[in-house]
Amino acid sequence: MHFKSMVVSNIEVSPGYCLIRLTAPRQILDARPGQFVMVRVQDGIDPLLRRPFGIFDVGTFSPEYPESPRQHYLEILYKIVGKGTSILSMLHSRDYVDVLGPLGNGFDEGEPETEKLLVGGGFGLAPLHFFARKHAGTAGIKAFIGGKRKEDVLCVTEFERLGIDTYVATDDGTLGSRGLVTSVLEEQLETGFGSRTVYACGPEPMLRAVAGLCKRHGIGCQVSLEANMACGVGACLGCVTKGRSHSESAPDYRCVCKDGPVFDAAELLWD
Amino acid sequence: MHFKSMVVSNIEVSPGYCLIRLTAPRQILDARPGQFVMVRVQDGIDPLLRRPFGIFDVGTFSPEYPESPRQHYLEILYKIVGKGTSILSMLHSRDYVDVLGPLGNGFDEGEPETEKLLVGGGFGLAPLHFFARKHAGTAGIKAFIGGKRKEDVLCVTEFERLGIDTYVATDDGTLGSRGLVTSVLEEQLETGFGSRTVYACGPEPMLRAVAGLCKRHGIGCQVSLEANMACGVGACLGCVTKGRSHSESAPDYRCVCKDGPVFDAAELLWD
Amino acid sequence: MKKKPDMSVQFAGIQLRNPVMTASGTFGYGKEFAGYMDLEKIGAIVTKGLSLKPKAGNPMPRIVETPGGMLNAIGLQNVGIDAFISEKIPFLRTVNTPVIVNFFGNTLEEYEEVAGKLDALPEVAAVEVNISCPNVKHGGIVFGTDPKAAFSVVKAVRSATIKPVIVKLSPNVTDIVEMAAACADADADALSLINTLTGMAVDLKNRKPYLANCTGGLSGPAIKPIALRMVWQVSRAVQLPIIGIGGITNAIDALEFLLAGATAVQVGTANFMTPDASQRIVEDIEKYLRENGIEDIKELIGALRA
Amino acid sequence: MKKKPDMSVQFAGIQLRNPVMTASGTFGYGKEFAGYMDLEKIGAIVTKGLSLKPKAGNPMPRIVETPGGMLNAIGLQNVGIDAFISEKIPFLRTVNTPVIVNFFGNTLEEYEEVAGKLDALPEVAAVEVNISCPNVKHGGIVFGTDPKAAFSVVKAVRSATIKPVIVKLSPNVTDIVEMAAACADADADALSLINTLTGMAVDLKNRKPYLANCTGGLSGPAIKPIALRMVWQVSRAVQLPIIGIGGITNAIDALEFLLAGATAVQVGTANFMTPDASQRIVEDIEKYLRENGIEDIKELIGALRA
Ligand SMILES: Cc1cc2nc3c(=O)[nH]c(=O)nc-3n(C[C@H](O)[C@H](O)[C@H](O)COP(=O)(O)OP(=O)(O)OC[C@H]3O[C@@H](n4cnc5c(N)ncnc54)[C@H](O)[C@@H]3O)c2cc1C
Ligand SMILES: Cc1cc2nc3c(=O)[nH]c(=O)nc-3n(C[C@H](O)[C@H](O)[C@H](O)COP(=O)(O)OP(=O)(O)OC[C@H]3O[C@@H](n4cnc5c(N)ncnc54)[C@H](O)[C@@H]3O)c2cc1C
Ligand SMILES: Cc1cc2nc3c(=O)[nH]c(=O)nc-3n(C[C@H](O)[C@H](O)[C@H](O)COP(=O)(O)O)c2cc1C
Ligand SMILES: Cc1cc2nc3c(=O)[nH]c(=O)nc-3n(C[C@H](O)[C@H](O)[C@H](O)COP(=O)(O)O)c2cc1C
Ligand code: FES
Ligand code: FES
Repeated sequence: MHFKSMVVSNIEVSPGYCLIRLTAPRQILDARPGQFVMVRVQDGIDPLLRRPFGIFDVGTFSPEYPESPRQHYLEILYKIVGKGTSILSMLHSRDYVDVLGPLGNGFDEGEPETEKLLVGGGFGLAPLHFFARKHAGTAGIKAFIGGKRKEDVLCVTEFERLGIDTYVATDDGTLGSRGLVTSVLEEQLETGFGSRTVYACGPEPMLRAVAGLCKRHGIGCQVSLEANMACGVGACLGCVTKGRSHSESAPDYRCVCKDGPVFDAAELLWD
Repeated sequence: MHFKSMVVSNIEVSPGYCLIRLTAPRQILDARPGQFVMVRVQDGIDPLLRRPFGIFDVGTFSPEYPESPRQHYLEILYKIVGKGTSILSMLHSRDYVDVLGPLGNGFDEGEPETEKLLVGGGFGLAPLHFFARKHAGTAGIKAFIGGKRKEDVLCVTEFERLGIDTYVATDDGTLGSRGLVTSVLEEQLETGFGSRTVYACGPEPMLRAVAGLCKRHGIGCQVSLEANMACGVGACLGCVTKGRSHSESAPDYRCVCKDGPVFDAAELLWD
Repeated sequence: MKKKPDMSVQFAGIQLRNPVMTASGTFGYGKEFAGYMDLEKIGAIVTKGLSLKPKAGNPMPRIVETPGGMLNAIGLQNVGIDAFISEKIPFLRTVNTPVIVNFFGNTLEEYEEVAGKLDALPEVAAVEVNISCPNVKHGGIVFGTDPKAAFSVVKAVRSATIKPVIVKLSPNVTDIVEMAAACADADADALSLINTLTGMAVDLKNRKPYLANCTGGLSGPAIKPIALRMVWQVSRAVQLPIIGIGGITNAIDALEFLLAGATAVQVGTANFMTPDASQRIVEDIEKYLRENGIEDIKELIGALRA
Repeated sequence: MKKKPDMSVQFAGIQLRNPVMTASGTFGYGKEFAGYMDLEKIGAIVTKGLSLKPKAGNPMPRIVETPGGMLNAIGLQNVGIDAFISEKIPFLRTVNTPVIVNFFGNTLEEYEEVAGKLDALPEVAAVEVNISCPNVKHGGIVFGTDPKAAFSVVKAVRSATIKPVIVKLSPNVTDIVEMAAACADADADALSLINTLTGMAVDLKNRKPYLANCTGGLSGPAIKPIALRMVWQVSRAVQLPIIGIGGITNAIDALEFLLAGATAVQVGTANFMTPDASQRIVEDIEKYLRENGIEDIKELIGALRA
């Protein structure tokens, strides 16, 4: 879809992180966790390109004013890092943005009885939150949240409210255990049993570590990748990543936007 | 001066025309009618350059909230024509812009006893309004306002409130007499007597006609010109106009920004 | 109510319902945008640059935004002519819009061979030869920056196909007219200009070039003034129809190129800003023609009074 | 509290307190900006291009905004060397900042003569030769687009002055390295790059080129990627200090140019966006050095890992 969208609310949820709610057509309710949207934050040429953001949640709400029909929305959890996200953070309710999406493939949501381990850091929590919201209540869903400092640890309240066991680790120990979230995950992998899948989204080094861990433990791992994007629809080939069999002579590039952003970690080349 | 300025108010005064009030340092009170400012309407590169606007008025006001000190302001009357003015028109009170000015030379305000005939069209009324506000009450100040349609005739109320005789002409006769404002001026020049000066600001064809009229009647004429500008301070030479003695071999170019925008019509080449 | 203006243009034996096409490399193989616009509303689809064999392209990152533009160093990644025929043509066949196939080679022979293969495809309305590629046999000198090399590429392609041959020029040259003239001498049917300008972005934090490839091609609104200038220069000097490309994001931009001498235009980077940019441009041009009482868009081509 | 970083740079025998200068034609003769910034905070002032005789320049309009940039066709209007000496030097003498005088000629002889006159002025720290001008004696070919012509201009200037000779290169060439090498061969002391790219804007409503001169020079953020690329290419190939120019609007831009190989930078169009742009850039560079524990800015010059 490609739609003009009105800002419903836009609030800072942690220093430097905001949650924005945008109106959307009904079909947004069909979005799958792991899919993303490309947002044009303002008219004109600055910024020029759309910015990709994972879907944090979708839903339906009743606007405050009487007799107005119920509206559908889409939520994005974003970190202010540069020009586009700064402009986004300054939008007020009733301002407009232009949205393209949902795009890409979501997580393979697996069997209900499989234990689901969500591992995320920073805004990587966004798609995991959407996933958790859909799967809350199913057996053995757990969340592992990492961050540099306390402020980078997002969504703990949301996950706990969904009744999900949540493990936190920060580099500086200001929240949860001190160290990497992958260490916490590793402990879990060593103690647990049964059929399990890891769903990971966050900075590249974290994904690499998680993928390695899962490979060693022989369990499924889905990772959601990031890449600079121009089109978001598989046309520009700007966002590729190397597939498992990639070599210079027999290239195996996959588009993060179209073939991903979620990949089976075993399908990628982690060189 | 170069200052960050807060929008106090920004209202549409006629379809397509707005009046914006901006906070300014105390020294703005020294601005002379005919001077202008260069406004950077938003950060970033779109638009890239500042936009020049004549000063409509300056003054001092007391903000609404209690115990706040009195503030000084600057007003701009602008027409929405393109990107910069559209963005300007969407600013809310408490938004910020960046202002450079006052720039250039104002009108030669002449002797108190000289009759002053103000001739303007469209946003050309802006500097004339500032002039009229300063000279209201002096003998024989009259205003001649032209426009395509009724909506383009600005400031009539303001001029009348200042007790100034105001003559209006529109191309389509929707307000005042039908035809060009220069015809109305011409009648006046033919009937009147005594020492007089014309102060004109508006579209180029109007200025050309007014300058010709004054030349024929042998009376002084000051015109305020427009030109595309980059620097506003006489550095880029982007805004020149031809001086009286201009020729290819002996160029006589004047900067509209620095040597003007107000010129004695007799000093320019009206080829 | 004015009557519907005539938007059609023809050149090099190609007939287009309107002069707006998509630019190679920015529109994939058409299908990628099918969900976001009506592919049958635009004049033609120009597909991603093809080569004889599949090409891997460059390592990541490949793109970066710059002021008013973007750099890309895709490195001409593409599926190769055979996969194009088997995987992409079937969809394109279902779309009632002419398809122009952009292609390139690493050697003269490769250019010739791809052109020959394209010649056999009834679905291909014309070929667009990208000459902004290094000649691997001759020290990597870019074909498109040397008039003699350009002449030989065009000659080779010309001899291999009876389809209209459009040559896409590189703007990274001292004298674009000289390049255009060389292509005309080699019997090109039309010229596309411009391709991207070579640029670079620096990653201050990591003290590295931002793109893995160091340099990339600059496209987008930033380059429009350069593209307009080149179209204008070439249109006054060379008797070939021109397709104007570079920073076109709206109908006004497109009309400016027509005035400057282009018979048609291509929309590139703007597809990323708005996926239906090309369709909107068609609609807004039509609106402009109506509002200004212009019955035939062809009146505007080269109508600049300079 | 870290100690004050060393911001000074030296090249071609010139010593600057910091690497930030203003670009010719965008800063008048310095005085125009005196009310808006502290002229003694920047590294050097480069004055508007001078010629032997006063020059009228082009008709109006001369400037127009373009996406992320602007076109100018000032036509090198200037007061001429004599008026420069009598009217502009007296103010510049009062400012404790090196003055670099940009100049040009219509013939080799004119270049030589102006250089000779500048040689006699103690207030001039260095000369910057603008070679982006047509040679009126030789069919109007632009000196700066032909290596041989560039070589002879630089030789002529070199022989006329013992002051440091900085040559300002035109980007409108196929091979910037070849041009740079020609200037090095002719014993230039340093290179400035880039000057503006030739572009054009169209006035759709009036069906005319927007600028009276038809074409103009493109400057501003839009051209930064091209400028960075050229600085990087030249710095790796030619052993001369480089002054980086093109779209620099903030300290990050300036630092990118240093990493790419520039010893100093010039700020042009940004002076129009913010009159104290150059001073702010100096301040923000210093802040960056402090925050990143860099004691000497010279560590950054050419430090790009490519
Ligand atoms: C599939 C996907 C999902 C994402 N989901 C989220 C999310 O839910 N929340 C969130 O805060 N961020 C998310 N990101 C990252 C987000 O796109 C960038 O933080 C954002 O584009 C930065 O824009 P900017 O203008 O503020 O930064 P700038 O640094 O000014 O951007 C400059 C350019 O770099 C690109 N860019 C910069 N950082 C990234 C990045 N990390 N990934 C991709 N492109 C980047 C921008 O898109 C832009 O083109 C996601 C990225 C991808 C690819
Ligand atoms: C000394 C002076 C005083 C002015 N006073 C007023 C005023 O009081 N009120 C008012 O509404 N307008 C005034 N103008 C005109 C005003 O500057 C333009 O309308 C405005 O710059 C248009 O900007 P834009 O981005 O909306 O239009 P665009 O057309 O998008 O602007 C594109 C470029 O053209 C320039 N430009 C466009 N129109 C003009 C113009 N008429 N004069 C100069 N440059 C132009 C812009 O500055 C910009 O660089 C004045 C101009 C000058 C030179
Ligand atoms: C991501 C990307 C990929 C491109 N790939 C090709 C290509 O394969 N072949 C080609 O001739 N041009 C290619 N181009 C150049 C465009 O077709 C076009 O000439 C250029 O982008 C300028 O137009 P624009 O400013 O509208 O984008 C590519 C451009 C972009 C941005
Ligand atoms: C209005 C204007 C006038 C200029 N005049 C000259 C000049 O006289 N001599 C010269 O060598 N360069 C001249 N330039 C080029 C600039 O010095 C500079 O090289 C160019 O603008 C690129 O830098 P920027 O993008 O920072 O503006 C001029 C540029 C502008 C915008
Ligand atoms: S962003 Fe264009 S192919 Fe993925
Ligand atoms: S606007 Fe630069 S000299 Fe007038």
